Amino acid sequence: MDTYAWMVRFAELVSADAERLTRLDSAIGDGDHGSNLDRGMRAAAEALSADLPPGKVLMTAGRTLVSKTGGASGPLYGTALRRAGKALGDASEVGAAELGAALRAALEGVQELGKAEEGDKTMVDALAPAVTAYEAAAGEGLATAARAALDAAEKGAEATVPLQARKGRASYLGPRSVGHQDPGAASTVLLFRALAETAASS
Amino acid sequence: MDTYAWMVRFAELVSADAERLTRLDSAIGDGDHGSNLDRGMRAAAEALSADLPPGKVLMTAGRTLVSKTGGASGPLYGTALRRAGKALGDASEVGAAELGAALRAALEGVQELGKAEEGDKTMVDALAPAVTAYEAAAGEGLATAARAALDAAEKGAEATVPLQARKGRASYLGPRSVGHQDPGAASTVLLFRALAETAASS
Amino acid sequence: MKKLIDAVDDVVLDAMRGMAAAHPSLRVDLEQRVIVRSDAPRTGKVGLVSGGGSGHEPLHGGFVGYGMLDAACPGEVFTSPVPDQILAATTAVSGGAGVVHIVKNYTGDVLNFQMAAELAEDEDIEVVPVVIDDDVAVQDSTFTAGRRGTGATVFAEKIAGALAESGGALADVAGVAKEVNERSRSFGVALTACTVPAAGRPTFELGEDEIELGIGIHGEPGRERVRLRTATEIVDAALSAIDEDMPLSGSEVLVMVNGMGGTPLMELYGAYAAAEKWLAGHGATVSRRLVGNYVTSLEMAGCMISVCRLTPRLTELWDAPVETPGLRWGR
Amino acid sequence: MKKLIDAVDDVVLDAMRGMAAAHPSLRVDLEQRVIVRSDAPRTGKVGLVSGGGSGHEPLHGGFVGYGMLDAACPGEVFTSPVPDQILAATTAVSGGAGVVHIVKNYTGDVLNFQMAAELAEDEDIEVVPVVIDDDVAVQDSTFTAGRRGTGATVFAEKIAGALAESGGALADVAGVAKEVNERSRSFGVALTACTVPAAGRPTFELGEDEIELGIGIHGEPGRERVRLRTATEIVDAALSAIDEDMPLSGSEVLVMVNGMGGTPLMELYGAYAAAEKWLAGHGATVSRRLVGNYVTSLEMAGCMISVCRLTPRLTELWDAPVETPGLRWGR
Ligand SMILES: Nc1ncnc2c1ncn2[C@@H]1O[C@H](COP(=O)(O)OP(=O)(O)O)[C@@H](O)[C@H]1O
Ligand SMILES: Nc1ncnc2c1ncn2[C@@H]1O[C@H](COP(=O)(O)OP(=O)(O)O)[C@@H](O)[C@H]1O
Ligand SMILES: [Mg+2]
Ligand SMILES: [Mg+2]
Ligand SMILES: [Mg+2]
Ligand SMILES: [Mg+2]
Repeated sequence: MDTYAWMVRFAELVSADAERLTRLDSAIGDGDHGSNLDRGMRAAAEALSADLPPGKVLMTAGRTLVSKTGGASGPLYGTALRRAGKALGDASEVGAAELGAALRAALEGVQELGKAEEGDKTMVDALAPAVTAYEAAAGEGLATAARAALDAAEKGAEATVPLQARKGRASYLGPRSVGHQDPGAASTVLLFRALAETAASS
Repeated sequence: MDTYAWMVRFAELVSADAERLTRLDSAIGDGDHGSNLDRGMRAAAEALSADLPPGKVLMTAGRTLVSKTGGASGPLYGTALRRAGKALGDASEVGAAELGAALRAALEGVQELGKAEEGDKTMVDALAPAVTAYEAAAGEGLATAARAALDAAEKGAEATVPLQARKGRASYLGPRSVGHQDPGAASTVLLFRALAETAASS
Repeated sequence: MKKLIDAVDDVVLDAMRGMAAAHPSLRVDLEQRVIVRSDAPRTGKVGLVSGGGSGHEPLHGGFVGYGMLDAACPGEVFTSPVPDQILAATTAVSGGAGVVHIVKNYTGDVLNFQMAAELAEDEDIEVVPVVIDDDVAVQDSTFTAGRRGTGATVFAEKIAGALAESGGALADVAGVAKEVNERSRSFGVALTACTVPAAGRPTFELGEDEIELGIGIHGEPGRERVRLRTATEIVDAALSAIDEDMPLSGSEVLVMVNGMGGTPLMELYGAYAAAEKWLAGHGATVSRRLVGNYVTSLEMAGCMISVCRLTPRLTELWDAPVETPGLRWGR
Repeated sequence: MKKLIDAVDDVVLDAMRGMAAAHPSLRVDLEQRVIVRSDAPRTGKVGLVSGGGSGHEPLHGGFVGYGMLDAACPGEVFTSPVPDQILAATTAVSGGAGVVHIVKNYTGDVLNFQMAAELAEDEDIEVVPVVIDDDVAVQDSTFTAGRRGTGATVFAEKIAGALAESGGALADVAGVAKEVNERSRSFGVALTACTVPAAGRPTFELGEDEIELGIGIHGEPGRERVRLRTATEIVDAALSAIDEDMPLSGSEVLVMVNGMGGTPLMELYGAYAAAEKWLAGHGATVSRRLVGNYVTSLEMAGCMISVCRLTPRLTELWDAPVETPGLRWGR
């Protein structure tokens, strides 16, 4: 698994979709999720280099996100990637199983920090089912597992629409948060789309 | 000439047309001429009573305008009416000739205070030709003279449209004041419409 | 029209009620419509009175207090006050040493203050009017009403107020206000129009990519409508117009980047950065500054830049203590 | 989108440049993105740091100075600052007696300040965070993110700043900030939305006769959309919500009628008159007040009312001298 290509592709997808993410955030938040994550991932992509070990790539991306993003998504995405990178350790090769453990660590990091459960209408609603789906398919290889994770993330993000938010800025809207997709869940789909594309092409 | 009926009618016409006057003032001024004059003439009408001598009616209306209107139109209309009232003195009856002298005094008061000449795109552009037309027709009686004054005021007001303002707030616009009717000239037409109607019905 | 008001006809009075409640140190007379320092009149002190239409807050009521105005008389929105009001303010602050009227150069203001001054003289109060006409956007000529009074009013009120506070004589207080006016210029830019409550609709319509250059402070359109441009370009337009009229190179200046009411402070600071850069690049030294909403046009978006060429004496008077709702330092 | 800016990406930095130029008494570090009192750090003084998204000016940078904050770290517009910034501010003001972080309760702010506090502790700086959550519009529950931090932030920064200035210990400074938060409530109303520069369009659309009740300070929609109503009715909605949550009868209170950025001061004073009347009618005594733009949401029109139930000690600390760009008295 080429984590460098994954991160670069994620940065590209965020950039291309920044406006949509911001629009989602305008509806139930403060209209900055797209520009936040775009700013953070641009900086991360710049800070990375292809010759870093895979775990180091994710850790660097995570640290850069924490330093450059701000908002809720900066610490949350940053922690997710740092934890994932930490889980990969110094290994120079990353197989399907290792990546599964890394994704699980990412989810745990996000939940430890943000205290969100599934159903709270946050990125956890995309991340948690994606990690579970990945683990279930990990035996079939990285590309298949990543594809399964993407499908689950998409479904999870879609499923945030009817929910009432209990965490993050959207929670202030109470019942008015119902009927809109959570922006962080939407950007989490991009993380898995980048992963699936990278895994498929390698 | 029943100056009380004249003033009451003027107040009514201003009230009915206040929005139009304000709109004219929005185009080349600050959007308050209608509400200014309406506020002033409401107060004036309230301060008046039918049993005051004709000169006293105009003086009271003028003083009230000065006290209640504000803006450029308050002192200018106020002075016009006060001077007109003063010219009528204590007379209990006002004929065509006396009213002519009063109107002339009003014009002089406005020009003394505001220093505007004809062609400066102000109320003087309606008032001056109206007074002249009135004087020319005064021999034919009050109703006819008042009608002539109204016609001249209307033409004068219409003729302010192509002018560039040299006095008042519209002068700050320079060439951009061209193409709009002067609000003070428009309200002066109402003064003479009220006069013509009052003179015709008596 | 969306406003935080009760009734269109009561906006000025309601605001005065709020001033009265919020600032116990002011005497607010709702009947006479004047806002007066609680320690007025002070025997032997030259009184300083200003006033004008409402909708420019904190000007003028917010500048009543120690070291600045003794009284203000707010007219209806964008409408000059009436002579009775101005007379009441003048009488209230007259301590026997005369009263200076700071008048912004608009026909209505000039005429109403003139009438009030005549009435005051009937009551043996000596009044000296100082007319502020700092707006370089207006082409001046002896055949016209001349330039408008805008941002420099704040400078004149502060500096003349300091001199009056320290015991300056009538002629000197009026003189320094005139000096400030002569050494000051302003230029304003609107990004949006504003709505006079009684009118109910904006005084002009601007497209999404249009701005007005050379506006006054009454929501009136400016000299020229141009395409939206950057803050740096807007600042350049304003300062170039000022500099052309009153060369700034070699001067120590007081600069105000004034918000018209609807522009965030964050943007005003950005514009201020551009202004300071422009001035440095044109040989002027900024030694004093104000950034914020001081002379507003209701909720209009945009800014006005005012520059005063300082002298050591003007600087000293500017620095003197002031304690008003809108301006406060040194005390 | 019409803004007085150069480039969307530079608004925060340009505003900081303006702050640096306009306020020589502040140390503005563009690299680290912090605004620090020029006399920091002072040995033995507890440091007071706050920060949050930009677009709320004068909060927080405008409250750095004598008797209030020691440093502020402005994030991008409506985006919390990053841990590096907060750490830089914390280090810059650390005089050995510990540092208090005033944090508005938003997930982003809380997480970033938490990370910064951990980093600061690695450098042996003791940090005590105080989270402000005064907004009664948000239904609180243990399963949600809780209430937002809004207007009471100004109260906490002023009062804790006064105690820190007078030599208060770390626990006491944090304690009084918490006490202010517990005794304060806020409720906001929007007449218009605002536009985040990077987003380029308003965060929500409101009809000509609609307003949003229960908004926060980030341009987000509120709890409820209702028909436009009078200032008195809006004030009643806000104060009733506050009173229901924290009964005001019998209390001496500090009241702020805060403009969201695009509402004229004249209207805020009118709303203040209504607020003082409401409070008097409900048995509360207003003893201190603020009327103006203190915690803004860019150019949003509307207001937020904040009330703090005072104690003699809080009143004394509120009255203590303060000298910052945004708040100044007694010095
Ligand atoms: N406590 C939390 N746990 C997990 N995710 C969260 C939490 N709070 C917020 N988020 C995510 O962060 C997203 C918003 O990110 P962003 O807009 O960048 O930050 P902010 O809310 O500070 O403006 C939300 O859509 C949500 O998915
Ligand atoms: N110097 C002047 N001489 C005569 N009329 C004037 C003069 N200045 C202004 N006016 C008249 O006053 C009118 C504007 O009145 P108004 O809108 O009530 O006052 P303001 O200009 O103070 O807002 C103008 O349309 C013009 O007719
Ligand atoms: Mg957001
Ligand atoms: Mg007018
Ligand atoms: Mg007017
Ligand atoms: Mg945000």
